Amino acid sequence: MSKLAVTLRFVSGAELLIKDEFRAQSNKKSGDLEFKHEVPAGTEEAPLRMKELIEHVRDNLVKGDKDQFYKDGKLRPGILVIINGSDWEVEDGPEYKVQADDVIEFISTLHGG
Amino acid sequence: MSKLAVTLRFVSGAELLIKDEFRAQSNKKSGDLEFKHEVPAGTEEAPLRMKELIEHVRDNLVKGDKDQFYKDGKLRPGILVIINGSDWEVEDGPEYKVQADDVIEFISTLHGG
Amino acid sequence: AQKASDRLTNEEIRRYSRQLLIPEVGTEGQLKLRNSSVLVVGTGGLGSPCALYLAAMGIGRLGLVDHDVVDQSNLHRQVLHTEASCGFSKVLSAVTSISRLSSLCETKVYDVLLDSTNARDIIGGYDIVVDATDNAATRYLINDACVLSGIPLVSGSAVRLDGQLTVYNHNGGPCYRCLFPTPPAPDAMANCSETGVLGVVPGVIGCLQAMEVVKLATGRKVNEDPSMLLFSYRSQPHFRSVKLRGRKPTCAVCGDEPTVTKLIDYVAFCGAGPNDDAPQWKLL
Amino acid sequence: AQKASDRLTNEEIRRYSRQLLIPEVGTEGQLKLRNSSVLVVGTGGLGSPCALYLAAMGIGRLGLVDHDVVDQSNLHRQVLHTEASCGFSKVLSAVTSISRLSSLCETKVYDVLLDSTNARDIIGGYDIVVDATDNAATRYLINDACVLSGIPLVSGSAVRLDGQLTVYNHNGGPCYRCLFPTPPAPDAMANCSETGVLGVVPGVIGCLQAMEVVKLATGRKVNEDPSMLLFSYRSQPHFRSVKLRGRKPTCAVCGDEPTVTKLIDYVAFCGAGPNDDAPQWKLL
Ligand SMILES: [Zn+2]
Ligand SMILES: [Zn+2]
Repeated sequence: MSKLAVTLRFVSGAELLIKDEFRAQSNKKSGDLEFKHEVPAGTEEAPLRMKELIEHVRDNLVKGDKDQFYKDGKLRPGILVIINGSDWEVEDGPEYKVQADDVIEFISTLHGG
Repeated sequence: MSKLAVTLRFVSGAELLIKDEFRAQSNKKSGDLEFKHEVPAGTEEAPLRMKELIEHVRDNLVKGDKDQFYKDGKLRPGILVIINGSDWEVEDGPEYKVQADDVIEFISTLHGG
Repeated sequence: AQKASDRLTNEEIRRYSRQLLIPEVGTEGQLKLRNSSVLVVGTGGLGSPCALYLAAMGIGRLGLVDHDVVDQSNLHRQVLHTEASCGFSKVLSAVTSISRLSSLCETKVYDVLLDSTNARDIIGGYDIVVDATDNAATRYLINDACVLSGIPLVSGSAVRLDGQLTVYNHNGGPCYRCLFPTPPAPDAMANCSETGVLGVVPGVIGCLQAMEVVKLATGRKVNEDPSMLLFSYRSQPHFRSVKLRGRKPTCAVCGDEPTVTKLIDYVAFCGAGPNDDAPQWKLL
Repeated sequence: AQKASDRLTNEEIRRYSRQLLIPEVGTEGQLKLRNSSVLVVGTGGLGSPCALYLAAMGIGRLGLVDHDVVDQSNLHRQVLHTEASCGFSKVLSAVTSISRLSSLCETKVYDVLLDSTNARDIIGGYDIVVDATDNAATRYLINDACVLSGIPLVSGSAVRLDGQLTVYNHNGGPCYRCLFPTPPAPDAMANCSETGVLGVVPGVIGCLQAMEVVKLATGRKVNEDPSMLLFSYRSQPHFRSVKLRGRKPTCAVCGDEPTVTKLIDYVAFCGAGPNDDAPQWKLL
């Protein structure tokens, strides 16, 4: 199956969910956990959607307890998904068709003050 | 002569040098004085360079005393030129060949505190 | 003496002269600030700079809510407080510092824990609410109270090296529940006592909360689309802004058919309250 | 009692516990802050929050330079000062407020106008200098003194609704003269007294100056490329970062063949000094 390269970014605490090996691939200049990553592209009839990308992240990138990231078909509460600078609900949410070179970001909400 | 469309942005006080008519063209969402502008593209042998773009800005966009912006072949001291997010000296400075869709920014330095 | 609501006093003109010079503020904007009332919930890391700058810039009426007392370990970020006030009420400490800076700002203190029984009464009297608290239960409480009372909410947060800033419930934008319909798991709710915070991080966010209040009070905010500002000491660039969804028609509190029509039990809803330290703080 | 340079006292551990919890700070970083000395030039709109947060976060030695007295029209942005200190020395007012917050920060005040005769002596004793001044002549003076003494410079500015932040003379990056080899025309040098400033704008920039100091003091800054942060109340997004040139080999002071090898007459160089209000403030 062909591959699709996207940029993934995990910030505000969401980076703590990701395996340490991806830290080594991270863009040093950004300071954030941010890296290019290849995902299976899907087919013309069944293109890769955000929900599948999230499952891919859960299965391949998340360390430890996978439920901490995604459970029962839902992303863990308190994580915002941002596609190319916009809340994924401005796009099509889980149904959004992932494009090559998309920047997809997982932001953990903060409660402290 | 063919035209080249660039985005011009004037900030931190540099916007005060520009004719009011361009305020109406400004991108409302940005809040800054920022607008698309067409400039003569130059030719293959003599492509448009930053120094000519600056002369174009002086001749067509600057209001009042043109010397306030550009005098004796030099930009007024205290104005930084930024090309696509980088100081123009990181690029080729006045010799930089302007490209379609470049974002070119004039920033006035601030002294107050 | 009662101040005329349409005229600045000579003292105000002298004091705010540097703001009156700015076309975007001017006399009209300064009057709007003075005729505005703002409630700051939390006088800690975020509330300290926010309340200080709001009072300095000329907000007319400032309410401060906090039930806590000043602790030595607060002082690296809660710059409104002092060594002398350690052990004493935070709101009293805060109002002492603010009154040193400005006697023109009318302050009111609420030395209570904001909860479902008192939130609407306290919030109801203000034009704008600032969420400068440190736990999820109180954030949902403040959000719902603001939605039910129709008051815009300037929400800031800061943990470790990161900060976030959003204005909720304003101009067709989302509320906190639109973004976060389900509360996070109790073990995921890190606050500053457990995970730490660099002092200046809430400083930056608290200042920006004060800026958002000025934008709201002067009417400027209506031109902006909903967004969340992300800040990190670690990131390059330090700031990024992401575009947010609008109000969600299906939101439980601000939606078209709300199921939350009065304040609920937020400690039960979140599984943890303002005074609970997460017993085992895990990943997030 | 003398503090051991490689160990935090119990009081420091209690007070800075929330910073010690952050891996990027920790005991090592906190010790670096405590063993650092920082000179803040100007205790106005920028210097107020910057000095306050530096003291709060645990910078060990803080110098404050200002020759001015507190005026009522300062208080909308210079939140370190108080109504009671109007008419009195700014540095004394500043140090009074700082000492209320932290007795652990060793402060030294210089109630003088920084000029070519005293700048190198004053600056020489510090690890990091913060430019929180309000005029071009003093900005060139501080820059040159820092270059000649090999000290990094955290430079902030704020006018009207806009702010700028850059770290100069550090890690192969430019100095102020690399960027601005020629001083602006005297009529172009707006300061806050003439053109105004919204109180919280220097608040934001001053906090960010304190953050840059922490990055420098803890060694983090070496990983970053030279940049200028632009902030505006008006812009969406409010912050943008632009990439700057490196050190210019032709720079008059930090270049390969410098022509400025000692401090010069900066008032003559700029055509205006720190006390001159631009007589006819025109466009910029
Ligand atoms: Zn909602
Ligand atoms: Zn230089």
